[in-house]
Amino acid sequence: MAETQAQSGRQAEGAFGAYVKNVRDSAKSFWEGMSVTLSYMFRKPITSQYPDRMSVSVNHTIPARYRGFLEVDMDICTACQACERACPIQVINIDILKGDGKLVPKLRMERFDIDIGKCMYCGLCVEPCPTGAIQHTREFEGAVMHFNNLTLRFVPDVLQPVVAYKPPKGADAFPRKQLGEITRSLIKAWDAPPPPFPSKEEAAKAEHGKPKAGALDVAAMGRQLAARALQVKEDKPKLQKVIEEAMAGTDCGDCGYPDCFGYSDAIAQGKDFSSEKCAPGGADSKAMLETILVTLKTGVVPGPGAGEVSDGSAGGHHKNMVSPEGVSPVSTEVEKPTGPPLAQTLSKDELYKVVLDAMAGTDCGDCEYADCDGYSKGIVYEGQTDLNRCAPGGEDTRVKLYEIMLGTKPPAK
Amino acid sequence: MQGFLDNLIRNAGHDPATWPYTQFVYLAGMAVAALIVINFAAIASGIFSWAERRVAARIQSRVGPNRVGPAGFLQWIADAVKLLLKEDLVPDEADQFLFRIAPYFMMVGFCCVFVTLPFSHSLIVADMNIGVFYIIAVTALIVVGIIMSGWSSNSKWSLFGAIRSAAQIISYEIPGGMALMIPVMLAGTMSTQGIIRAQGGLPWQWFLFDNPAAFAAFFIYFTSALAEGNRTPFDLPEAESELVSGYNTEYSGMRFSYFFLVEWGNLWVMSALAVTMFLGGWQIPGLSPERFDALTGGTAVVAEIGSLLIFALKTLFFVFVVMWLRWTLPRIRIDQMMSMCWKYLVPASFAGVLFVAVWMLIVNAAPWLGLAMRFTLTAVGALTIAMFALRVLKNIRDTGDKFDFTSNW
Amino acid sequence: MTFEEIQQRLAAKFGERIGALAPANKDPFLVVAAGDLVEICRFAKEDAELAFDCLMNLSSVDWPKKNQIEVVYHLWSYSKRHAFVLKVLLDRAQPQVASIESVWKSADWLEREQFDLMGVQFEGHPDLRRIMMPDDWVGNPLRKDYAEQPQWHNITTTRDNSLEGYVRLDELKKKAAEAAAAAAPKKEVLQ
Amino acid sequence: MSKPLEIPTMDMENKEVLRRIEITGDMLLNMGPQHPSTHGVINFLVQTDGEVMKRAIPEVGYLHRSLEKIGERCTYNGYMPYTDRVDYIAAMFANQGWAMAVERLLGLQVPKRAEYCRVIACELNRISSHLISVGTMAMDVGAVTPFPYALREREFINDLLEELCGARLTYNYLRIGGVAFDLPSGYEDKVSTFLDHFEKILDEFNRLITYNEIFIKRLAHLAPIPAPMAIDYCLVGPNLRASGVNFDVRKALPYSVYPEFDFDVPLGKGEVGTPGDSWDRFWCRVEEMRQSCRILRQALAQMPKDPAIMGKVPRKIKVPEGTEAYSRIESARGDMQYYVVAGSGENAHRVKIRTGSFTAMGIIDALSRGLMIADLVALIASLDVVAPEIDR
Repeated sequence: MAETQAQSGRQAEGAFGAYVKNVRDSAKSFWEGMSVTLSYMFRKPITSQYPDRMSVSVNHTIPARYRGFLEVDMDICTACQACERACPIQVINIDILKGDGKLVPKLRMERFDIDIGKCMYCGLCVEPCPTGAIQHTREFEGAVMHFNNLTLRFVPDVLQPVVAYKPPKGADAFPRKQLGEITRSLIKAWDAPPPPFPSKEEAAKAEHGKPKAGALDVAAMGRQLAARALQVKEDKPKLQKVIEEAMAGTDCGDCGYPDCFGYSDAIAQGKDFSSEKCAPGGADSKAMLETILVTLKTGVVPGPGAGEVSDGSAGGHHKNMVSPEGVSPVSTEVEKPTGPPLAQTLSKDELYKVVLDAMAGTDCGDCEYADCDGYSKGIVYEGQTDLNRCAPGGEDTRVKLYEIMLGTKPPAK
Repeated sequence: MQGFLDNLIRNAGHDPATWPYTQFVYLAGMAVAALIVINFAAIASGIFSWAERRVAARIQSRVGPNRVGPAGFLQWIADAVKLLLKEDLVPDEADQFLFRIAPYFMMVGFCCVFVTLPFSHSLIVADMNIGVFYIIAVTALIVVGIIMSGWSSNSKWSLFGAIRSAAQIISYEIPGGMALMIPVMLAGTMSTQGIIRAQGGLPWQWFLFDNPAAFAAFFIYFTSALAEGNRTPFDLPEAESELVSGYNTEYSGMRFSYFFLVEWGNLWVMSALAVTMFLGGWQIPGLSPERFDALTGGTAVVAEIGSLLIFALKTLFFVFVVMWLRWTLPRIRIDQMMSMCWKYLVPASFAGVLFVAVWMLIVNAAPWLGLAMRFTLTAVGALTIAMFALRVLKNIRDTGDKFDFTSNW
Repeated sequence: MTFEEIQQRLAAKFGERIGALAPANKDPFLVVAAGDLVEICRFAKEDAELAFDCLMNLSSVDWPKKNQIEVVYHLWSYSKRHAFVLKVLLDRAQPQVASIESVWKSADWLEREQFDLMGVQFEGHPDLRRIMMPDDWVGNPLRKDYAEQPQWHNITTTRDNSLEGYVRLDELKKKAAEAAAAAAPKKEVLQ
Repeated sequence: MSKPLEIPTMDMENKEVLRRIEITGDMLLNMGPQHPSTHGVINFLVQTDGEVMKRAIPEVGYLHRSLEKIGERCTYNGYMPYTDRVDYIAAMFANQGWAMAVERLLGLQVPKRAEYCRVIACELNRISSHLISVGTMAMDVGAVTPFPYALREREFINDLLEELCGARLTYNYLRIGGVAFDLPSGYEDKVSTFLDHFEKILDEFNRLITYNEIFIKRLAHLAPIPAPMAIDYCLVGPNLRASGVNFDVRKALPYSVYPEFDFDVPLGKGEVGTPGDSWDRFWCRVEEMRQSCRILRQALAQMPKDPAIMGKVPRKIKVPEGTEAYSRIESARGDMQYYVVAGSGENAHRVKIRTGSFTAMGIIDALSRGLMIADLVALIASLDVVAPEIDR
């Protein structure tokens, strides 16, 4: 062992030499060590005696950027749900009620809960918020009577939903309450026993998910907007306003454009054809935009035909966002346009975009092409006639492809 | 104490030798003395546990318990009451009988030592003429208690702790015992009071500075006393980082408080013995024992209290040193502990005894040499203490802190 | 030595069994047949020129679409200060490859981890058993089609979401409000 | 000095064999998973004959949260808080590893000031991580006081990092393409006052424990790892450099702005025992703290003025599927490596994090033959393994 080599080195000095050396080394190092520890007896201890014997109260010692409990100032919250999408562990839960903007306000928040017990204080939700409504306060004292109390409810009463804030154009500073005020008031409720939660069975009896009064009828509004868009087809700015009404109007920038105006203007100018880029709008704005696009192309507003798939409650409780896998669910499908198929009316590039848009977008390669891009190029440019190859898209894509390319219903599989 | 009881009986008008009930009086006297001594041991260990937590905290730059009572002084009462109220469970596979009786063995071993430990000029339970021998013999009982507790807890870790502690205490009794032979040889008697009387009040009259071997013997005794008390750097039996808490892991509640009491009480025993043997015990500087005996009335009481205070102060200083050592040094490994005992301490203590035997002959022949040695050794002692104090102040300044003993208690 | 030089040196030694260097867009890698992996690794280690004395990283990637599991070996040479990447493509149903624990000792634990999480069998491994999951765990977590078993020794692996209680509370409140509204009909006013 | 005993090796294929065979004379000890000195939840199946061990088989996986599977579900920026949890004592390095891997995927250029902020945060975090490792090693050997001293210094660093990025342990300070915040005002002189104070404390720490005779007796000649064995078992960081291998990723494969700083790499020389023993590993960490102070001073001095702290990053990061990236950084526990394969959507297809502690555990079984239990505790502490980093 390597150690014997050191050992033999010592033997050379002689056992007595090692004996004395050991004793001397021990004495010297004890002397050093003991003098250090005794010197600490005569110094001021560093610890401060939280919570009551502190020289200065603990809240002032915390730096400004400290990430404590979250706080949402509902007055400046635009209900764009950017924070909900940014949170890696889905701690923020927002329920939105849609309205048509006249009788009922366009966006109302029925529920804005943050499960502080599960939050990991990473700060990713604060960054995308356009108006800085959601911030980290410097509160950290989280002792609570019961785990379920740890949810901060920023919409106090579910019967009075909060109207979403419409930030004035170009405003960059937003009036907000004193940071920590709202959270401190909510924290006071933590010492109370949690509300008696009804058992799962009772809730089932309460007919979960019945459509609520005052909700928006997506299909009807879609047709209304499409008709108005047809009239102002040439006047681009007016057309842009109509298209923007179909969007959530939260300027959150998730569509890749700086704000809703940018996205709607791109559609109005014909530069962009996709209808599902408005994340906060979700399935509703996707359906309305599709109706408008189809109407602009065919020049005919689709009537409330028999084939309309009733989409159950619009804006009900289920998550109204596009499901995360990116595969668009079977959304409300407008009835078949009667005009000539888009294949004749659109240029090759526009048609390629619409065809690509109709596919599932999973690049799975089941259609023997490398990815969806290849398959749509094949259909548009290389005259590929087999429109049934998109397996993940399934029936939904098949119907669309036939309708776009041939304007007819696909033969029964 | 027996003389004291005899006077009592004579004042009451009986002759102790013939009076039939003297034995009962002796028994009552012993009971009272035992009560006093055990209570003193319990309270002392409680206070030392609080003191150790405060000293440890201050050394580690934190504050320590300061909420219960003034400066946290009543903390140990709170701990004791908590320990008494806690449920002391017995693991079901444990050896029931041995598990329950082990703490009492340790308690007996620990309390018997107080019989011959002096407290002041006349305050001693029984000044036996074989005092030192008795002390060394009785401490062996603690080992039995430890092994019993370790074995009966039926846990591998406790067994480790017990075997380690057995090896340690037994092997360190030999150098400890030999080191204590030196003051016995110098004083010519084994009775603790006698040894104190053989020294003087002033430092150069202590056995510590009597000759280099006695000086070394003090450190040898102190190291082996540390090992016998399972104190750092020898706290292998209850090494927190390896065996969680060694032999007393499975104990809780009242039984655990006995282990607790013995461990901290041992501090007093260790330091008191060191002070008695090497540092002149309760001797008041400038007052020789003979004149001390001759004192009567008020001055006797004052002198008595004085001697008590001096003894207590010296002992408390060494208690502080033991605590201070605990929070500075790491723990040595079991094989190093054994090699240190048998290769370093035992040979040194034997050599010391031979040296003192020769030294006493020389001093008889040339007494001035003895005096010269005493003065030089005292000077050396004083010099090291002064250098150490300067070194401590330098440490404080080195890291840019200030000398501050008063704030943030 | 750069990746190309290493590849040429291996090709010089092993002839046609060494394919071309497939350039991923950042670090090129060399796809090797599972059979002669150990031979190549031993040569890479012992050859004075290559001197790959350390298996830096051993990971596996699951491609359900290509029905393949790629086992990726990142080699590193402390003396020559150069790296290299070997890949072995295995069939997804029966991933089987020889263990290179005899060549580099660090492969011992890295292979055990891939066996545990991806289900790759390493023949010749001295102690091939699960490292992260309990010994009687079913399935390999890192596979794309992995479904977690609901409980293990009746300890449930899923926790119910504490928010559901609040959702049920809201619904009851809303139902009560609707019942009240239905009982006393009044015009719906825009807030 | 005790010479480790030559123990006849018993041929044991795996744990089940250990449990089933009737071990005559040897004791099967379960050290862990709740044990005060296994640095997190790790279990050691120790086969001992009295105090001397024949074999110590480590059992890990108690803290396995499958961070690699989570990597496949999160977006690239959303995964950043999870990388904090890979090694929460040196979280900044895990952030930097992940950020560099994704930046290699995207081929992104990080502005200079952001690189400087990253180096400052990382070096502060290296000091605090080494303080924990050095403090716990002293406590495992029995000296309790150095641990609170180390923690006290670490508190100052926690406060500095809390002021910089808002959290004390799991920072989530880095973003793909840059950093989340710039240095707060007056930050430079706060750090330099800390560094002046800290270097004096480091000398005092050395006087208290590093050169303490009992400490040296406990650690010198303990489990010396020769250089070829260290390389074969893929030890990294201070464990590798203590065995004399001069390899530090910051110097060998310079990344970020490290080439602009002048610092040297401490190597184990066997000052008090054989080269590569536990004492050398301890000493290497203490010296590295000193070097980190030097880097910090230079970084603060050469801080670029251009205020940009974030590169041009698309809002939704999408990378063509199948592209791979490999990043290596010098974490506090050595060469932490990320192997990222991009997925089709916004998240990665596969994330593999190779950490220093994982391979360090592999060597314990080979080293533990003939050691004592107290030595096993000291060996684990000297390898500075941390349970979350092993199990991920």
